[in-house]
Amino acid sequence: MSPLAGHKADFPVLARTFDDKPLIYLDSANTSQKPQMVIDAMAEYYERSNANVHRGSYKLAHEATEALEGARAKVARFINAPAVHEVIFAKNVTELLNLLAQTWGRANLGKGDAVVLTEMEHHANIVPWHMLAAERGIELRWIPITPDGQLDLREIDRLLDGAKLLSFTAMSNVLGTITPVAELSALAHAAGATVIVDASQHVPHLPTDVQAMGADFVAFTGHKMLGPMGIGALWGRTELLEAMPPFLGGGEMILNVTKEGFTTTELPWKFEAGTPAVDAAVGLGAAVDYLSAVGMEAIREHEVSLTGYAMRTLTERHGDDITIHGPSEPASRGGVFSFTYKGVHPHDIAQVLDEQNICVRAGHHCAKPLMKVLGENATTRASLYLYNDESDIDALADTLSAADMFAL
Amino acid sequence: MSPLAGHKADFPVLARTFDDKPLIYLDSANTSQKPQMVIDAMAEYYERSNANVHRGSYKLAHEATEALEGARAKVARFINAPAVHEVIFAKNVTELLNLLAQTWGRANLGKGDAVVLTEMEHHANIVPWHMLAAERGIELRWIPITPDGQLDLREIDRLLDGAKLLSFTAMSNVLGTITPVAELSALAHAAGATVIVDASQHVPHLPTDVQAMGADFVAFTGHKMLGPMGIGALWGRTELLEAMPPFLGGGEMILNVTKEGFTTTELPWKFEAGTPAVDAAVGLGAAVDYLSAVGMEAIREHEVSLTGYAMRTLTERHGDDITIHGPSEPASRGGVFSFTYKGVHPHDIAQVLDEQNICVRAGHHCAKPLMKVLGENATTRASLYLYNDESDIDALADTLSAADMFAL
Amino acid sequence: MGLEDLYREIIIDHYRSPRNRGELGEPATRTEGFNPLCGDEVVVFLDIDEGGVVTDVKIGGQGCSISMASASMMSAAVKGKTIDEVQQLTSSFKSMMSIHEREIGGDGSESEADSIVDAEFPMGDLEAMRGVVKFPVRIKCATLGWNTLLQGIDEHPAVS
Amino acid sequence: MGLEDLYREIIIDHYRSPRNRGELGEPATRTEGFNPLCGDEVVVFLDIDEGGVVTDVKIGGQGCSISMASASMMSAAVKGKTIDEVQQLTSSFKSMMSIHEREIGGDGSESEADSIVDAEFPMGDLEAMRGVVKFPVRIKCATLGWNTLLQGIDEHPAVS
Ligand SMILES: Cc1ncc(COP(=O)(O)O)c(C=O)c1O
Ligand SMILES: Cc1ncc(COP(=O)(O)O)c(C=O)c1O
Repeated sequence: MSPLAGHKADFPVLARTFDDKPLIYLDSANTSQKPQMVIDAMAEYYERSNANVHRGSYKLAHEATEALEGARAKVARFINAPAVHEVIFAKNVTELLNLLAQTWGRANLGKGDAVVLTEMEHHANIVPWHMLAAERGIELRWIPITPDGQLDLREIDRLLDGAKLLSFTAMSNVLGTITPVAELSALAHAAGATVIVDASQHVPHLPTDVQAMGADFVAFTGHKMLGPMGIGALWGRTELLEAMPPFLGGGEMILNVTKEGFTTTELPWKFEAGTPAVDAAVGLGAAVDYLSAVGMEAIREHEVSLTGYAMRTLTERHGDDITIHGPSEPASRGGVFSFTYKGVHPHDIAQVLDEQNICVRAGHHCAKPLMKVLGENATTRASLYLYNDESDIDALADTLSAADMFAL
Repeated sequence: MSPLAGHKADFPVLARTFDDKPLIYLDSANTSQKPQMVIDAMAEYYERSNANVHRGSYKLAHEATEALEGARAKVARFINAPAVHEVIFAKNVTELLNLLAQTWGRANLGKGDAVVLTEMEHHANIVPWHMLAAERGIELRWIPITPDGQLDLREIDRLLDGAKLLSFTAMSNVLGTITPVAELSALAHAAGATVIVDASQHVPHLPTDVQAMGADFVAFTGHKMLGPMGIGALWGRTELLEAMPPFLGGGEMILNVTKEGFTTTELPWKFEAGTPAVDAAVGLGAAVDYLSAVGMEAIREHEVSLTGYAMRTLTERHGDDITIHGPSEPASRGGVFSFTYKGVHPHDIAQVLDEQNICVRAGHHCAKPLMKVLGENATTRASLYLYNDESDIDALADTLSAADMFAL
Repeated sequence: MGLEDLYREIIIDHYRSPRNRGELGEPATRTEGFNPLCGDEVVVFLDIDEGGVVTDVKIGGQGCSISMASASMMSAAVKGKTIDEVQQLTSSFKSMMSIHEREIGGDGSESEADSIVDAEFPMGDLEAMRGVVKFPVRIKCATLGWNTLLQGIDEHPAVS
Repeated sequence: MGLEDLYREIIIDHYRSPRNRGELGEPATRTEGFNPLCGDEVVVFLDIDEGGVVTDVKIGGQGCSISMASASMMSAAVKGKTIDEVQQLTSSFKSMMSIHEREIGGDGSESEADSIVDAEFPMGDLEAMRGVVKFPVRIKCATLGWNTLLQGIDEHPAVS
């Protein structure tokens, strides 16, 4: 039995039944479920300490401010950030990648400048650059992928040559591929490019050390790491953050405002205009506590083992009828399986699985350029987290055959 | 006794004590407290229905999507929006005003174009326009205020002449002034200007009908109306929203993405990139339910009466030692009192009040240009909501004298 | 509710043997529709004569059983009809599908909302799609072809 | 903890009778500091001679009792000291204030964090400010003048 057995009970949604059958949640790459302690921490914030932050001059407001800044400190420790003020909160990683495009990007990229992405990016790390490209005339270059779903680095020197920025995912939300972040950061820096890492799928599942990653910015999103929706975090180097123009203007981010203009306040608040989601920060802090108590190494170990089990079971049971995209070696991937089965459309597969309360995602997973490269319109994706176990995989493997009615 | 007596018990924070003394919360213009039903609705969402929205093909994901879209429909009804898809969610009103500046503004404002604001705007409705002004060379014009804290409309024709946009607050967060929204919208439209209303202080306290307001965009923020932090709503006219370029790029807001470019999806999702804060939307929906059950007319009546009581009590008790800014007539203002007392600095006043657990705000209230007009560096601000009663005002009036030690 | 409500026999038949599958060359119009939620793509080729009659229609693209079957049934239903009739039929079909779609926005113009309520065009085989309403996530699949058709009509030179 | 911990007699005295209140003309530098949270503004005028000694300092601006008293005590403490001594004193003062400030960020450069721990400059009257630590929202008030002073030193032509 896995050392993580028993954790399922901490997640109230997982006790949900439909038609007296249990829920089998295999969609954590989309959003994770929340342990009761995260839900309770948020409720407790509102029941005891709610007030606006940084502005109040009374005890309750101080408690709320401590709750927000305490959560920031927890997140900073969790990713080994060198300084707490280098951690910036926003509503999700999408906002943070847009922030980078609109502040660092606008300040540093002009006509003809090259930005390097990979073919396995999520739309959140593509569309902001398309928008900037349309505005500024920058060029987008794409690191291709190998048939095994790895980044194909054979042409990396040419791609990075003269590039101003490399922005890429630390783990594909479609293929599960774990990319060589430190290596790519070093190559990009050697070529004079700045480095952004979309760690949305990395931080929830693997120990993350932003210093070891060697990048300049690392962004991720709370709801995929047991935290609530409505919060994401960006780590960035002080020098770069200080040199960047502000993103959204308003309260909290100013030092002074007159009818003629304004000046910005210090980090991290310079990038946090308006009332922040203190409850969501508190929830993210609690999620980080939970993950740390279980241990990121243990979580990774559990997922590698379950990933191996899943790949073995699905292939043993369905042989050539199933194709699982992405790296074949569990140690070089996360617990995310995009597959095709007997040519059946993913939406129909998902429907027959849902009939047995098995939750998977069908579609392009916000990675349409990757779908095109894979030659698929859509895939079915099952994805794991610490609360999954072998029985969940067995249910998936068993139920898949019900999709045979759609085989053409 | 007020017809609203008893509602205090619905708000768990208000039962909090420090040193066995009760909490007296007079900072609702900053953020409101939450009724238990709002807190519970959010917890229940995570305990029962959490999933990512719009993307999932299983029952749980459908429940989550219904929760989000159901909340949108509630908000639309609450403000009498003509169509649900005209309601756009973001993290707070600050983000929404920036959205308008960066989408409608960038598409419609160029060098030399004039934007009209008022001297009583919150920084959230100033800084985004300063940022655009710096980028585009637009001109900002300011509607001045009268000594009684009303908008001074004597020069309004001149100010609107040739202006492209009027953006103003429906109720001042410092003075409590309720502005003539419908009248100003009509004047602006007659002058050919588009109209944005910052209704952050209006929607929580007065019945709001966006159609009667006659503006083109109306934005407000959830945490001031009994809802959670991390959500705000914008209503806008379909034609304008459709003509606007997108704001943030990423998942949810696209129709198609290729390596070459992207196309946007339909309203309202076009403006909602990334995973939304479904829990916060659910909380806002519950807040709207709560407010509707109490009745916005009843809330307004309660606040007018309590505002009258507060102004009478404070002046009777402290005479010339106290100056309350803003309109003297309770019917033309909300329950927000910025005052100065014996020349004592607001921070010291707030400190002695906090000693008795009375929560007020001291500072510039994110309205520094207004502070300058008032000739103050800062004020002390007490603000009311449906859960306040006369005893809260009495405590404030009683305790104020403790600040006498700072009178110079 | 069981899957048999969704996957009625006639739907599976249209899915397995799609009608009017293929392409049309000039002067036919070609219109692409996307379901942003699941990646389905439908392509509608449309020939309309000067009298406003849909003389030919072909369907391309890839999608799930519901989107493909719905587009196939649609192609069979609209061929030979006038634009007016097609528009009424579309309204009726959406009305059958779309209490939910209207509520959460849809394309949501008010006049359309009215016409949804009024229209009641005979549905024939299309009736088989009624079960989709019980599976709200699939409504977008069922209406994809129809929305693409409407767009194609709008863009057709014989119309504008 | 009671208000008497915060509002020590000597603090109230500096608040009521601020030392070195006023302005200095050229060649003195003039530096403005804002507390974005409550609107306090402190202006520090600074004269530094060629030997790096603070020969004169004056304080302007408006603020609460804590920010004004702290700036007043600061002005008395730094006059006649060398820049080095002033920087050490500032570190000591911040160290007295700022366990909290460091944790939530502050200006947070790592070298500064070290120096905070090391520095232990004699505080004299400034000791009276120690009670502010128990009122974390007021720490920013207490340090406003000091941060403005540091900035003024940085900008002073005798230094750069
Ligand atoms: C009138 C007004 N506008 C805008 C805001 C900003 O709201 P938020 O911080 O939720 O974006 C506030 C409150 O702080 C306000 O009172
Ligand atoms: C790799 C990756 N990047 C970005 C995102 C976008 O996250 P969010 O929707 O929380 O902004 C996701 C998840 O959807 C993801 O998997």
